[in-house]
Amino acid sequence: MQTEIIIAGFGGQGVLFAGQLLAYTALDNDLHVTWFPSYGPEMRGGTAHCTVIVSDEEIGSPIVRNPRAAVVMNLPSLDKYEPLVREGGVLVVNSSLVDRNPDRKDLSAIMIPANEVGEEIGDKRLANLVMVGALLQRLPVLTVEAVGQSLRKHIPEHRRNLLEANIEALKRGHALAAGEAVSA
Amino acid sequence: MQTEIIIAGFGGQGVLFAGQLLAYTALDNDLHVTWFPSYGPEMRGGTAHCTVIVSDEEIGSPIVRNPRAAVVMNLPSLDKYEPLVREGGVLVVNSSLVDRNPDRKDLSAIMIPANEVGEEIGDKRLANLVMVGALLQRLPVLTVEAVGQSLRKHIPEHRRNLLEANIEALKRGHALAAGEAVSA
Amino acid sequence: MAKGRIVVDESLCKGCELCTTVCPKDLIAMDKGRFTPKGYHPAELVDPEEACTGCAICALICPEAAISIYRWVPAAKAVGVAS
Amino acid sequence: MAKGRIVVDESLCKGCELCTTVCPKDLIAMDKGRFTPKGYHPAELVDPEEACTGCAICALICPEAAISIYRWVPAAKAVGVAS
Amino acid sequence: MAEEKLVESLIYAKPESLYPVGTHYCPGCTHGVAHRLIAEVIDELGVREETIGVAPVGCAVFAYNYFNMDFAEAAHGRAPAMATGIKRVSPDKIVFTYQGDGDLASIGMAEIIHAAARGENITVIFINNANYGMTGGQMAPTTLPGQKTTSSPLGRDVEMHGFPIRVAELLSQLDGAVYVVRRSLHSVANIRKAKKAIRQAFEVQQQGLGFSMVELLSSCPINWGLPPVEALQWIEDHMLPAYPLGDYKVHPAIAKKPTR
Amino acid sequence: MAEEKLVESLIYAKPESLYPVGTHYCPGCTHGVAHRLIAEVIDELGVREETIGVAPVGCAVFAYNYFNMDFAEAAHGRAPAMATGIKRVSPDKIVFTYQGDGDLASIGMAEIIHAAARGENITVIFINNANYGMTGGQMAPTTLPGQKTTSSPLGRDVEMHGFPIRVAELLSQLDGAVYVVRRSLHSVANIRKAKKAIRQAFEVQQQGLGFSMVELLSSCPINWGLPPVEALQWIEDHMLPAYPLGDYKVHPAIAKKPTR
Amino acid sequence: MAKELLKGNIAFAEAAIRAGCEAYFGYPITPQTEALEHMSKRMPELGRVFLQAESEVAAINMVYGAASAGVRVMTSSSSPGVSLMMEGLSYIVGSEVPVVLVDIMRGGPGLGNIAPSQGDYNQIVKGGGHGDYRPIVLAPATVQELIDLTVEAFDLAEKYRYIVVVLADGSMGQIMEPAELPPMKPVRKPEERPAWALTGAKGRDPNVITSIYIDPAVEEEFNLKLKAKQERIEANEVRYKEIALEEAEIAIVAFGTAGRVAQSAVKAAREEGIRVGLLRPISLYPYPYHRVRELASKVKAMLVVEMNGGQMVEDVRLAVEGRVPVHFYGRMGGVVPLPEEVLDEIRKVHSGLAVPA
Amino acid sequence: MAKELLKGNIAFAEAAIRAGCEAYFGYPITPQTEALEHMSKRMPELGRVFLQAESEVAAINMVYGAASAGVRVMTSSSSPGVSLMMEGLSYIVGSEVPVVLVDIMRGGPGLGNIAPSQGDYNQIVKGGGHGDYRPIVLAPATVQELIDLTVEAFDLAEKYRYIVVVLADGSMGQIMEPAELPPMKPVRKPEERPAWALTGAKGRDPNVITSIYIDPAVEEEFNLKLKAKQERIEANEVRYKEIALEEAEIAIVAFGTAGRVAQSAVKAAREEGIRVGLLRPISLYPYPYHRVRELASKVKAMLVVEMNGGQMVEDVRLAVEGRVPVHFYGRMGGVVPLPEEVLDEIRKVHSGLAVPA
Ligand SMILES: Cc1ncc(C[n+]2csc(CCOP(=O)(O)OP(=O)(O)O)c2C)c(N)n1
Ligand SMILES: Cc1ncc(C[n+]2csc(CCOP(=O)(O)OP(=O)(O)O)c2C)c(N)n1
Ligand code: SF4
Ligand code: SF4
Ligand code: SF4
Ligand code: SF4
Ligand code: SF4
Ligand code: SF4
Ligand SMILES: [Mg+2]
Ligand SMILES: [Mg+2]
Repeated sequence: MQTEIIIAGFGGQGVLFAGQLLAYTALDNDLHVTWFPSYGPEMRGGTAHCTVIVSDEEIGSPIVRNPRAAVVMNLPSLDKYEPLVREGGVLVVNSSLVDRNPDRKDLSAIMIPANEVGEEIGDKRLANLVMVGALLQRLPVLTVEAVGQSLRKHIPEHRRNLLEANIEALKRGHALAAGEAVSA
Repeated sequence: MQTEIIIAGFGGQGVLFAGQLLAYTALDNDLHVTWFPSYGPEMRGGTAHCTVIVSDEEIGSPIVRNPRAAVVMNLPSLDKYEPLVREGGVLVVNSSLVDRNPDRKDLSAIMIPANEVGEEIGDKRLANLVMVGALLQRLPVLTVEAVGQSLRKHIPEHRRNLLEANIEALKRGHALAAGEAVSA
Repeated sequence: MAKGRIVVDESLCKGCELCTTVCPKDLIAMDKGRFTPKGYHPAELVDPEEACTGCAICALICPEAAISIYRWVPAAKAVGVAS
Repeated sequence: MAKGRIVVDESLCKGCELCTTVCPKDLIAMDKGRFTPKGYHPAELVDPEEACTGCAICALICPEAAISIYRWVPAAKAVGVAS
Repeated sequence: MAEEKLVESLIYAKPESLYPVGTHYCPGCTHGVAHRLIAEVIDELGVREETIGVAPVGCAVFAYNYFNMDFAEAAHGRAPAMATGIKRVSPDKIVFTYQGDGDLASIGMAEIIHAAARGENITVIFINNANYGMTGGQMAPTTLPGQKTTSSPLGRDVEMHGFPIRVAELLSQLDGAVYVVRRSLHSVANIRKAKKAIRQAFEVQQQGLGFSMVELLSSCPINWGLPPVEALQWIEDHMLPAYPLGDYKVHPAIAKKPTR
Repeated sequence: MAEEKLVESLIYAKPESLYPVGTHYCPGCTHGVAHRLIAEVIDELGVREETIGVAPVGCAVFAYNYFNMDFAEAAHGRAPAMATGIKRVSPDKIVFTYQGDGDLASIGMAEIIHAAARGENITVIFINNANYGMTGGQMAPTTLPGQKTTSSPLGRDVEMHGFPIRVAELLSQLDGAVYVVRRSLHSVANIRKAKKAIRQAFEVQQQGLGFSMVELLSSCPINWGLPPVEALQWIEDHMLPAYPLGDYKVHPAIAKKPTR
Repeated sequence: MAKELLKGNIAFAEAAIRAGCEAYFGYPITPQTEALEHMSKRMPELGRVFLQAESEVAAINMVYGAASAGVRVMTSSSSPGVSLMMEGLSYIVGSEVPVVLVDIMRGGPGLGNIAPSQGDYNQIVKGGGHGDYRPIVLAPATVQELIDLTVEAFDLAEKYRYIVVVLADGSMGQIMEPAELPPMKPVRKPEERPAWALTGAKGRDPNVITSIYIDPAVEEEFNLKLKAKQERIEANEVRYKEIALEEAEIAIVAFGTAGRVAQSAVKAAREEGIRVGLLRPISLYPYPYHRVRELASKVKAMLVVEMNGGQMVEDVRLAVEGRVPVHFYGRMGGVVPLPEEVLDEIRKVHSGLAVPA
Repeated sequence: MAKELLKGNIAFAEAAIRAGCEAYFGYPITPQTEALEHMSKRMPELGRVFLQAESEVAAINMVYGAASAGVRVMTSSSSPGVSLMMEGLSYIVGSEVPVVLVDIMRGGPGLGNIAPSQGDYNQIVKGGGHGDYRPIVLAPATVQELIDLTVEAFDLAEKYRYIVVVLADGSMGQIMEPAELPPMKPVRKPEERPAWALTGAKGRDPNVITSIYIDPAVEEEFNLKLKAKQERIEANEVRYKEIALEEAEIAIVAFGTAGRVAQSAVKAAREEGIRVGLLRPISLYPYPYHRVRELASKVKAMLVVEMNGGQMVEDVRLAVEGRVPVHFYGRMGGVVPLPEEVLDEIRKVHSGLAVPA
C-alpha cells in the first residue's frame, strides 16, 4: 500500500519541515518513504510544497499527479491541489488563511484554523503541526504518537525548547479533526 | 595526371616557400594544386616539410605516402623520404648539407650543392630555389620560366629586391641538373 | 496644512521598515493590523500633526520604490514627474 | 697560469652570442668556422693570455646552461659541484 | 514675501526606467535601492532608450523584469565580456553591467580585470553584499574574515579560505579604469552619495573616457540572518572598516572634484 | 701570504635540478635563464626531491623535459589552480608554477588573482615577454603600447586593445600575496638580482608565509624579430620604463630588506 | 549502520567522505549546493581538504592537481558549471588521473532553471570535451544507489586512472529517503600514494603528469591506449537493473529518476495486465548495448523515457538496430514526468502492438 | 572573382568578412591562429570590430553580446579552446541569437597536439554544452567549401537564430589551394538590425535576450520551440556530396579531410575494379540519415573513415540499422590517413563481401 501526501503553502509556513517529520516517522516505523520538495531559485517568499510518499514496499516515482491527501496552508495551494486529490482522498485546509470552502464533495475535507490554534499554543509557526495532526486523524497512515516520538528524536537542538508545544500542536490538530466535521 | 612533390629540410631553409611557389605557378597555369605543410609547435628550428600536389583534375587527399618526387635539403629528410619516393621518381638532394649519396638505384636522383650555389649568387637562402630549379629539370611538370613569372607576380613586396637573384637560382639549379648526372 | 505627504504603494511595499527609521519627523509606521496581498504589514504615514515636509528621505531608502512624494509647491514651480 | 677556464658544451650551445657580450675580459667568441650538431656556431674561449678569471659571469647569462666553469682554488677550499 | 498659490505636486515617484512592478528581492534588500538609483540616473540623463543593461547570474538575474530598457542576461561572471561585445558593435549606446560579488569578483574576475584594463567604455555597478545571495549565502571573495556563511560554517578562516578581495582598490590599478569608487547603501546620506557616483560613472561613459565602476556595499538581510534595519547597521559596523568608501581612481579628465 | 697548493675545481656546472639536455627554446631566449636560476635555487635549498613544478601552456610547456623533478602540465592559464590542488593535499611539498604572460595575465587572470588572494602557499615564476611566444607572437596583456605583434599589426593601439597590465603591481594589492617583486633577465646584474628574488620566493613558501611571485622581464628574440643581444637591449629600453623593477609587496615577516 | 533519512546531496557528499575522499573543490550551484556546504563543514572537521574555488574552471583544475598528487578527490556541480569543466575533463582523461565528478543536472540550455533534468546525457556520456574519450558514467535512481555509486566511483576512477561521473538529475539531489551510509574508510596515508603520483622525486625518477603528445604518432599511441582502456571498461563495467522483464512484450528503458517513474508506471500497467518491464541502465558509459540488443529480440516494442528531448534513445536505437519499434517519451525543462503519463504511453504502445500471431 | 591560392585559415576569415561579418572576437590557438591574425589586420582596416579576448570563455561571451546587439559576428578556435566555449554555446542556443563558430580541430584529449584531427565530432555534433540542443554543423573538405560554408553559416545562423559551427580539422586550416572568394557584401546598417536585437528601446518595448526560464513548464515550452526549430533544420538543411556511388557495392562515409582522402582511395579502388563510392556528409547536423539509410539498401557494406576513434560511425549505424555491415577505419592523434591505407581497407571490405548471389 502506498500513500501520497502533498503539503503546500507559503515559504516560511514550515511545509517542508512538516513533510520531513512525516518522513522521519515513516522511517522510524520501518516503512518505505520518500520526501520530495519543490524548490525555487529565490531564498525568499513564494510558494513551497513537498510530496511525501509512505509505503510498505519500494517506492518508484517520488511524485504523483493525484495524491491521496493534500494539506494546504494557503489559498493558492487549495486552488492548485484540491482538484488533484484522488477520489475519496483527504484534504486539510488552513482556514486561518483560506476564506473559501473546498468545492469537491467526494473528499474527506476539513477546515482547521491552524494559525489561530498555533497562536493559542504559543506560536503561529506551530500551524504546520496542527495541520499534520489533523491530517493523521483523517489518514491514519501513522499515529500522532509515533510522530511525536520521531519529533522527539529528530528535532534539531536549537528548536528543542519548542518540542512540547509541537507535540501539543499535533494533538490539538488531531482532536480538532476528530471532533469537528466540516461541510465540505 | 597527378604529381606529388615533397620538399623537406630544416625550418628556415625556405622549404615552405619553395612549395608555395610551385603551387602559385600551378595555379597561374590553370592546374589543380594543393600545398600542405607540416607544422610544429615551435616557432623555431626543427624540421619542416610540405607536400605539393599538381594535377589536371580535382585533387583528393592533399598528402600521399609515396610522392613522385622529393626535394631534400638536409640529411634527416633524405633518410625519411628517400624510401618513400615512388618507383622511378625523382630525388633532389642538397649536397651542401648531406654527406651521403642516395641508396636507391631506381630513382632519378641528383645531388645539388645548393647552399654553395646560393652563396655564389649572393645568399645561401637562395638554396631552396636552386633545388626547385633542379627538380623541374627532372620533373618537368612546370617550366622554370613559368615559375619565374609566378615568382614575379607573387613575391612579397619586402623581398622584391631578391627577385632577380631568385630567378637566377632557379636557372642555375635547372642547368646544374641538366648538365650533371650523378651516379645514384 | 502639511507641506507634503507620502503615498505607499501597498502592492510594492514589503514591510521592511527601513523607511520608518529614516523619517526625520518619525511619521512612518508599519500597519500591524493589515496585510498586503503578498502578506506583509505595509508602511503608512502617521501624520496627525501634518508634519510631513515631503522631504522624500523615506523614498530615498525604500528598496521597492514603493513611496511617492507629494509636496505643496508654488504653482509656478510645479512640475510633475513622469508617473 | 689562468685563474679559470670555461668549457662550452657544444651539444647545448645555440650560438646566441649572449656570453660574448658579458665577459669582462672579452674572452668568448663564436667559432664561425664550425657548426654544432644542431647547426649553430658554438661559443668558445679565446684566451691566449690566460686571462680568464673563472668569474662565471658568462655562465650566468647562458640560457642553455652550456658553460661550465673551472677555477684554480686552494686545495683546502676545493669543493666540487654535483655534475 | 508675497503670498503664492500652492499646488500639490508629485515630486517623487518610481522612476520611468523601472517598470511599475514589485521585485523578487527579499524585504529590505538594498539590491532594490541600487536598482532605483540607476533608474533615476538614467531618467535624469534621458538615456533610457539608448541604454542596454547586462544582468548577472545572482539575485539580480531578473533585473530585466524591473528595468524598463533593453537588457541581456549574461552567463555567470561574463557580464563584462557580454557588455564588451555589445558596446563594441554599438559604441553610441550606453552599456552597463550589474553584478554581484560572486559574479564579478569570483568566477568573473578575469573578465572584469580585462574589461577595466582595456578601458572598455562601459559602466559596472558592483553589488558587494559579502556573500552569494542567490544560492543561499555561501562565502564570496568579499566575505569578511570570521563571517559565517553556509560554506564557511565556522566563519571565514583566512588560513583556509584566503583574504577578502577589495575590488575597487584592485581595479583602480588598471590604466584603462578611469572612474572607480566605492559607496554604500546603508544610510540616506550614503545613498545620496551613491547616486552621485552612479551618475558620474554614466557620464564618464557618455564622454567616452573609458571604464567606470561603482562598488556598492549592499545588504543581504536574509542570508545574514538579520532584520533589514539591523542589516544596514551591519554594513556600517563590519563592512565599512574592511571596505573603506572613497574614490579609488578618478581620471583627471573627469572635471568634478573627487566626492569621497 | 703563504704559498698554497692550487687545484682546478669545477665551480659552476649545469645545476642538478636540470636534466643535462638541450631545450627547445630559440637561441638566446631567456626562458632558459629563468629555468637555470630556478634550478640553481632548488639545488641550493636542497629541495629537488620535495618540489613539484607546474608547467604552463606556452613556450615553457615542456619545462618537465628540463627540470629534473616531479612536474605537472596544466591547462592554459590554470597552473595556479592546479598548483593549489597539489599544495593543499601535499602542504609539505614545495610547489611552484612557471607561467607566461598570456597564460598568467590573460586567460589565467582569475586563477592567479584568487591564488594570491587566498594566500596560497605556492611560488609563481612569471615570465613577462610582452607577447605570446609559443603561438607565434600575438599580443599579450603585457604587450607595450605601439608594439607590433601578429595580432596588433599596426602596433598595440590602446584605444582598441587597451592598456598593458602590470601584474606585480596588481597582485601586490591582494592581502594573501606576501612576496611580489619584479626583476629582469636582461643583464648579468639583473640576473643576479632575479636569482636572489627567486630564492626569497621559495624561502617564503618554505616558511609557510603565503603566496609569492617573481615577475621576470624576459626576451623573445624570435617574435620580436631581434638578435638575442639586441633583444636584451630592447628589454632595457622598452620594457623597463613600462615595468619598473622593484619589490611590490614584501610581508613584514620576511626578515630581509627589500632588494629593490 | 542503520538507515537514515538522507537528502541526496548530503548523501553523496558524506558517501564520498566515507569512501576516503581526501579533498573536495567546488563552486556553489543549485541544485547541488548542499553537497558543497556539507563538505565545507565535514572536511575541515576531519582534517581533510575543502576549498571553495573561484569558479568551476578553477575547481576542476584544482581537482586535476590534487588527483595528480595521488589523493582521492572529487568535485560536484550542475549543468552550466559542468559545461565549464569540459576542458579540464579532457585534460584529466588525457593525463590519466583518477577523478570523481557528481553532476546534478538541471534544466537548460543556457541558464535555464534549477529543476530536475536529464538534458546533459550527450554532454556527459558522449564526451562534451574535446578529443576521443568517454567518461565512465553512473546514473543512480535512489539515494541508496547514489551513495553506493559514489563509493564505487572512487574505486573505478582509481582502477582505470580515469574520470568517473555520477550523473543524476536535480531531484536525486533534493529528494530525501532512507538509506544506509557505508562505514568510514580510512584515508590513504601520504606514503601510500600511487607510484605514478606527484609526491616529490625522492629516491625515484621524476613523475610527470601531462596530456601533450606533440608527435601525432605518439599521440595516436596514447589514443590507442585510451581506447584499450575503454574496451576493458566496456567489457567489465556494464551495470543495469531489470524489473518485471520476464515475458514482457514491451520493454521500457529509462535511467535515473525517469527510471523510477517508469517503475511506478510498469507496476500500474502490470496491474492492468499489460506485459511491460523496465531496463534501467546504471552505467550509461559503458552502455548496456548488449542487454538492450537481447531484449530487442524478445519484446515487441521498446519505450524510452527520458527527462530530455531524446538523447539516450539513440543508444537504445544503436543497440536495437531496427529490430523492434523504439518509442520515446520525454519531458523537458525541469518537468519530471508523472507515472500516469508514462502509463498512458505504455497503453499507447501496447494498443499499437500487432495482435499476437 | 578569379581563383587565388588561399590558405584555409585566411580563406574562412576573409570569407566571413565578405559575408558581412561585423565583429570578430577570438583568442590565439594553433592551428587556427592565422584566422585571428588576418582578422586583426583586416577588420580595423574596414572599420569593423576586431578584439583579441582574454580567453575563449571571454571570446564566446563577447560574441554572445555582439550577436545580441544584432550584428553578424563570429569567433574561431581549436579543440581545447572550443571546450571552454561550451557554456557560452549553450547560452547562445538558449537565447536564440545567431552566431558562427569555426572550429579547426587538433589532436586530443587534453593539450594533445596541433596536428589535424576529427576527434571532436561528438563534442560539437552531439552538443558538448549542457541542455538539449544540437548546433548546425558544416564540414568542409576543400578551401572552396570552407569559404562557401562560412558564408552560408552566417545566413543559416540568422535564418534560425542559431549557432552554426564550421567544423574542420587542422589540415583544412593549414592547406593552401586555389579558391574563389565571394564578392564583398556590405555590412548591415545599424538601423537594419533585427527587431529582436538589443539596440536601445527607442519607440518600442524593451527587448530582452535571456536563457532563463525558471518555471519548468515555460522552459519546456521553450525546449519544444527549440525542438521544432531543429526539426525544421533537419527537414531543410541536410547537405552531402556523393562520388561514384552509382552501382557501388561498397559505400564509404567520411567527412572533411577524411572524405578527401577517401575520395582518392575510391578513385584508386575503382581503377582496380572495385565498385566503391563515397558519401561525404557536409552537414553533420542535420545528419544525412535518410541518404545513408537509402544507401544501406543498395550497397553490400559500408566503410566509415574518420580521423578519430570512431564517432560519426554511430550516426551511420543509427541510419543503417544493421542492414549491412558497417566497417570503420580511423586514425587518431593528428595522424591523417593516407589514401593508400584507405584503399587497403576497401580491399579488405571488398574481399569480405559475399560472392554475388
Ligand atoms: C557557471 C555557474 N556557476 C554557478 C552558478 C550558480 N550561481 C547562481 S548565482 C550565484 C552566486 C551569486 O552571488 P553574487 O554574484 O554575489 O550575487 P548576489 O546573489 O549576492 O546578488 C551562483 C554561484 C551558475 N548559475 N552558473
Ligand atoms: C585553451 C587554450 N587556448 C589557447 C591555447 C593556445 N596557446 C598555447 S600557448 C599560448 C600563449 C602562450 O603565451 P605566453 O603565456 O605568453 O607564453 P610564452 O610562449 O610567451 O612563454 C596560447 C594562446 C591553448 N593551448 N589552450
Ligand atoms: S517625506 Fe520626509 S517627512 Fe514625509 S514621511 Fe517621508 S521622510 Fe517623513
Ligand atoms: S521602505 Fe518601502 S518597502 Fe520598506 S516598509 Fe517602507 S515603504 Fe515598505
Ligand atoms: S669565466 Fe669570466 S672571465 Fe672567464 S670567460 Fe667567463 S666571463 Fe670571461
Ligand atoms: S650564451 Fe650559451 S648558448 Fe649562447 S652562445 Fe654562449 S654558450 Fe652558447
Ligand atoms: S538573498 Fe540577499 S541579496 Fe538576494 S534578494 Fe535576498 S537579501 Fe537580497
Ligand atoms: S618563441 Fe620567444 S619565448 Fe618562445 S622560445 Fe622562442 S624566443 Fe623564447
Ligand atoms: Mg553577493
Ligand atoms: Mg609570453
